[in-house]
Amino acid sequence: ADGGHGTPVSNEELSRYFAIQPDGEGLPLGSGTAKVGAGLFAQKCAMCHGDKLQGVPATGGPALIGGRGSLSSEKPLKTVESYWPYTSTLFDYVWRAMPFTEPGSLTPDEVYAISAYILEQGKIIDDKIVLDAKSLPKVVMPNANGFYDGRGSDLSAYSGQGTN
Amino acid sequence: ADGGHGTPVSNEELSRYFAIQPDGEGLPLGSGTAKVGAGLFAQKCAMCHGDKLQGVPATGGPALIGGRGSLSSEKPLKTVESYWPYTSTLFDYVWRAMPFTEPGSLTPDEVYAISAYILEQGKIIDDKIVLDAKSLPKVVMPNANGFYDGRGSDLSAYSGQGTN
Amino acid sequence: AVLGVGAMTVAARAAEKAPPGAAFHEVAEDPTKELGRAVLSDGGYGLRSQFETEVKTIFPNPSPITSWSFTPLASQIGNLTPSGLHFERHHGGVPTIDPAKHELIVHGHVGVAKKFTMADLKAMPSVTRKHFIECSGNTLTEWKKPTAKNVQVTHGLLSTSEWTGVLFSTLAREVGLKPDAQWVLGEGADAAVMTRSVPLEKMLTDGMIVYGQNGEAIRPEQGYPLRLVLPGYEGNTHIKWLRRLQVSDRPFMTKEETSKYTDLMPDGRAKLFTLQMAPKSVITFPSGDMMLPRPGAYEIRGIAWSGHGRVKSVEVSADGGRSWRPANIENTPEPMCTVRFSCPWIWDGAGATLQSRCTDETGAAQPTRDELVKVVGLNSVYHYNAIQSWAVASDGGVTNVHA
Amino acid sequence: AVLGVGAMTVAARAAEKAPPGAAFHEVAEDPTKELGRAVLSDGGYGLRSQFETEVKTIFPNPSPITSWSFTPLASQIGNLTPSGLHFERHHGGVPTIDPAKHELIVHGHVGVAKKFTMADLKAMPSVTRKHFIECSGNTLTEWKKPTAKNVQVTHGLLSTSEWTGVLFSTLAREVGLKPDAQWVLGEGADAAVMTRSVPLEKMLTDGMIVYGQNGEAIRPEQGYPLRLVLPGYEGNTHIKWLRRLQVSDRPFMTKEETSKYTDLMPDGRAKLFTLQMAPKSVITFPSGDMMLPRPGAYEIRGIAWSGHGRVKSVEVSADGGRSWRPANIENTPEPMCTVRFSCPWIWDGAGATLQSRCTDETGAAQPTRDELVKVVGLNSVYHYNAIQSWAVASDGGVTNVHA
Ligand code: HEC
Ligand code: HEC
Ligand SMILES: [Ca+2]
Ligand SMILES: [Ca+2]
Ligand SMILES: [Ca+2]
Ligand SMILES: [Ca+2]
Ligand SMILES: [Ca+2]
Ligand SMILES: [Ca+2]
Ligand SMILES: [Co+2]
Ligand SMILES: [Co+2]
Repeated sequence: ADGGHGTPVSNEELSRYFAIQPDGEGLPLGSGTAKVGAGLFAQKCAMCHGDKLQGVPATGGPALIGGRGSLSSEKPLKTVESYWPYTSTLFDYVWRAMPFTEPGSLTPDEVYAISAYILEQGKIIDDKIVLDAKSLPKVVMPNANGFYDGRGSDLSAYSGQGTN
Repeated sequence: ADGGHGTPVSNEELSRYFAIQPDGEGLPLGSGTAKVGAGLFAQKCAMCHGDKLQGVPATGGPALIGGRGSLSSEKPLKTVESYWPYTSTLFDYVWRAMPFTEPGSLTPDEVYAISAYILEQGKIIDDKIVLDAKSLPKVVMPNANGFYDGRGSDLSAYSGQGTN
Repeated sequence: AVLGVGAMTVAARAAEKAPPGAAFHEVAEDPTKELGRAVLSDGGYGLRSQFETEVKTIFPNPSPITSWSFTPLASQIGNLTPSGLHFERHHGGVPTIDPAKHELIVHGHVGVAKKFTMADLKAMPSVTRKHFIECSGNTLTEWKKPTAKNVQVTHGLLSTSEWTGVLFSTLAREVGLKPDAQWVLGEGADAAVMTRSVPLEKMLTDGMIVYGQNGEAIRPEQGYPLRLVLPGYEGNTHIKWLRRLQVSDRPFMTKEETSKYTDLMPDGRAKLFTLQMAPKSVITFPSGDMMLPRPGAYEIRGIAWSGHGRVKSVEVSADGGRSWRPANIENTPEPMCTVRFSCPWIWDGAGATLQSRCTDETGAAQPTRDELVKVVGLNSVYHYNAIQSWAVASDGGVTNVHA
Repeated sequence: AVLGVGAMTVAARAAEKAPPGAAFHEVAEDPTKELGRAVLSDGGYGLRSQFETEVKTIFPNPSPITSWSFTPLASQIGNLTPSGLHFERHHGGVPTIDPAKHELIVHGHVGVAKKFTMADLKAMPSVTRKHFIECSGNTLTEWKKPTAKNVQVTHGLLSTSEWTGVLFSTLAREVGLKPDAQWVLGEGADAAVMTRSVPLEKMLTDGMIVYGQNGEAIRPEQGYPLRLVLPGYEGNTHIKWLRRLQVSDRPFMTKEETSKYTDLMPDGRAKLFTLQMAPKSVITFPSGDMMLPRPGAYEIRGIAWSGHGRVKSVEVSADGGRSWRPANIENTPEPMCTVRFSCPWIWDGAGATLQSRCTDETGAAQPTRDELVKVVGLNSVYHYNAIQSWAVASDGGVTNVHA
């Protein structure tokens, strides 16, 4: 099968990369609490996402909480709290891309703590929970059952035979 | 047939353009001799084509005479004298494109005179001939019969079915 | 006579007087009487004419680092998008990547994890194919009411290029896929470290790792030096600045496939992985913000495309969809590629509503807005592919309407 | 700290440090940890990467105003030529023409002589087609002995674009052709006032008056704002800066179709109007001036084309033409358009001679040099389409040879 192209890559090299899955595969060692996260969030995130996590439109930083129950309304508000199905996504995204102007600068402990704070502010976990590779994937998000696979969904209303 | 696009153009507008055919169609009024042409050539052409019409390689100006009988040799020299089949081409080209740095600057009289000079230097006409719209197309070039239509020429040596 | 102008190069001064992508040159009174510019006076890489001024325009997002720009479709000639006018969507800006240091890692549920340099990839068997890329957010302003003024903003998140690169199936042979492999994560080397999960079946069917665009290296905005191209899939999945492919038995549920690029239905539930772009078309002439000078004969022109395959037919209506005429398709349809269409039209000077609709080779057809909204509601955000209507008023002005 | 640098724009300074067609940007240590450039920081018309350095090169003609430049085929990716790298041949330089003032006049043996503005032409029915343009002087240095060092110089008077414009047959309907019409003269608006006579049959079959190239207005070097495109015909006939078409009952015998672009045969007579470009192909990798780093697996790559129609097949030889293997054609063949081909090859480290040959859909095949010379001799100058040979030496060096 091998056509002789490319070079085998070591596990050590691979350890520089991550992509975290809903069951927690890929989560790093470390832990954090909402309490620690509150301070970090105020310092590193609030300028763009607001001290109440309500978003700061002028910076492009969206609201991270709110909007529960709004999804079938005329004005759905999609936030981590109201919309996101998995906690793994929160950890993965904050670790890879936030703070916006300092991407990739947070330690795993910081990401666990900030994630705990956002989930706590969204009334998804209480402030006693210590988030780590074990506990994080166990947190069930409010909208966990709000998604289904859209591939093959029926568009026959307009004679579409392709799937979308 | 007319789809309503474009604007009819008047004969006056068309008179700004020319393209001269071997039978002389398209030639302007005017006339000139080799004698007059000699002076003009020295002044306007010789710096690039040489005072003996031998060409000045450094300027890119090719030789305009010479090379008769060389066409089937290993080193053919293609010039107005040796190669060009029609005098109309000489008039047309000099009028539209020469002198290289002052294209379109010559009057018909000047072009008749310069053409007469080049043809005279190439021993195609003698210095008594006055070139004008009548006489110019009557001058028979040495290589007038040296050309044939290459369309459809046989390339079957390499199984070419297309014409070239 | 500006202070310090002496330090500017000729090229720099020429650029100041010309639109982006052009250099300024004096116009001769009669170009047949003055010599023109020498060969290679452009330095060996030519520019567009100083008389061509169209540019991409930016969406007024708060941060221009995470924003998008629109291809000027109204002035596009032909079927390809000039590389300099390809629409953009970046989430962390355009990185500047040295190709000599860039590598693509392929790992996860594979036999042997490997990395590939640019030289490795260029040495592998390649393919060259023309495909459109459309952001699934294209036309998102038009769900509830006609909003954008012109076709650059209604439909300009669409561009077409010739792409050259290595099929994922070729790469897969190099690493070997585990029997349980089902999904592949693509990851970018930009500040957003962009990630999307792609069904392995798509990757093996026609997924391409491209390094070429329109005959040269892909442009920085399009992922230089390496981009994932997934013909017919929504643009966000075509990971730019591609550095990593992780094979897995399940999708990763990244932010861009959960929080974003999911389609909210009226019942409050949302569809994940709506990946294929449906059949769509738009009239680019006449279109919003234009003014027809007078009644008479016009050539209606536009673009049609489908993420399912080749465009099969395009029809045009001048009466808001009551009657339809077949349009002429101006270039050979290719799979998951745009076509240019045209249709002669005599404008009698009365109000008219122009529409186009297309059908692809799978039989899928572009819906009316009513048909689309009936199926997916008004909050889907993505995948708006309804028939676009342009109203021509009796004064010749053209505006965006819902008909 | 250069004096006066303050007067330079950011764009100007960026241009100074980058190759033509690019702007310089600092390379981040880790592009995932620094924000990249904002959308539209390019002014709305993007440039190529600063790491891409290939340029057209000029032939050392005494005057750069009447000279030609070669497309860098060795680094071309895919099948299209980037517009900025399209080969050039000008006889009086590149004029700068204001499209608002440019007109095309069609007259002579017609019913009604007419002129067309750019707006008139753009309002007419159009077509979009991909075609190569090849100068019939391409490869002229190779008749007697291998001369040019690399493929840019041996074959670089060849480029491929998507062209958009009006068919001549459409224009002909507007003016009406006289029954005796047989030839059409095209005339340019440059300082050479370039003219060529074209058989009416060709003009009516697929002659195009083009204003579009690769999705935007044609580039100044390619005839902005208007060019004649005659698919498969020698490049000189594709009159640039086209301003006039004169219909006639006979050819005009202009300088470019008598003194030049006639093919001198061994008997001293010459062929006029050798207009169609014959089947031709060339290996671009490995090619002259390259160095293979080590024995092993390589992907031989090249380009094939024919002025008669679609390329049907390409074969590759690694032993100087003794044995041939079919090459893979990487893109869909179109009429009078290039294709990219490739063929895997294991170099064992011994000397090898690489060749390619192609056949088109009319059955015409590319000849060996011996076959070609047997038919046309050595003084034809134009239309050298023989099989090209590249010798790979045991040290990996690649050179131009006659095999
Ligand atoms: C300088 C502004 C800025 C700062 C500081 C910042 N963000 Fe953001 N954040 C943004 C922007 C802009 C986006 C949208 C990015 C995009 O285009 O996808 C975003 C997106 C997000 C999202 C995704 C929201 C959604 O619904 O998709 C999360 C979660 C988030 N940020 C968390 C954080 C956290 C946690 C921090 C601090 C550690 C932080 N951000 C710091 C600007 C900022
Ligand atoms: C500044 C240089 C220069 C001057 C002055 C000049 N020429 Fe030329 N001439 C050239 C060049 C260069 C060419 C080749 C042009 C091309 O690329 O086709 C040329 C080509 C020609 C040719 C075509 C030769 C052939 O065999 O194809 C003729 C005839 C000619 N010139 C005549 C003239 C005449 C007559 C004058 C003066 C009235 C003149 N030239 C002045 C440079 C010059
Ligand atoms: Ca002048
Ligand atoms: Ca334009
Ligand atoms: Ca896994
Ligand atoms: Ca940083
Ligand atoms: Ca390159
Ligand atoms: Ca006539
Ligand atoms: Co989608
Ligand atoms: Co020829």
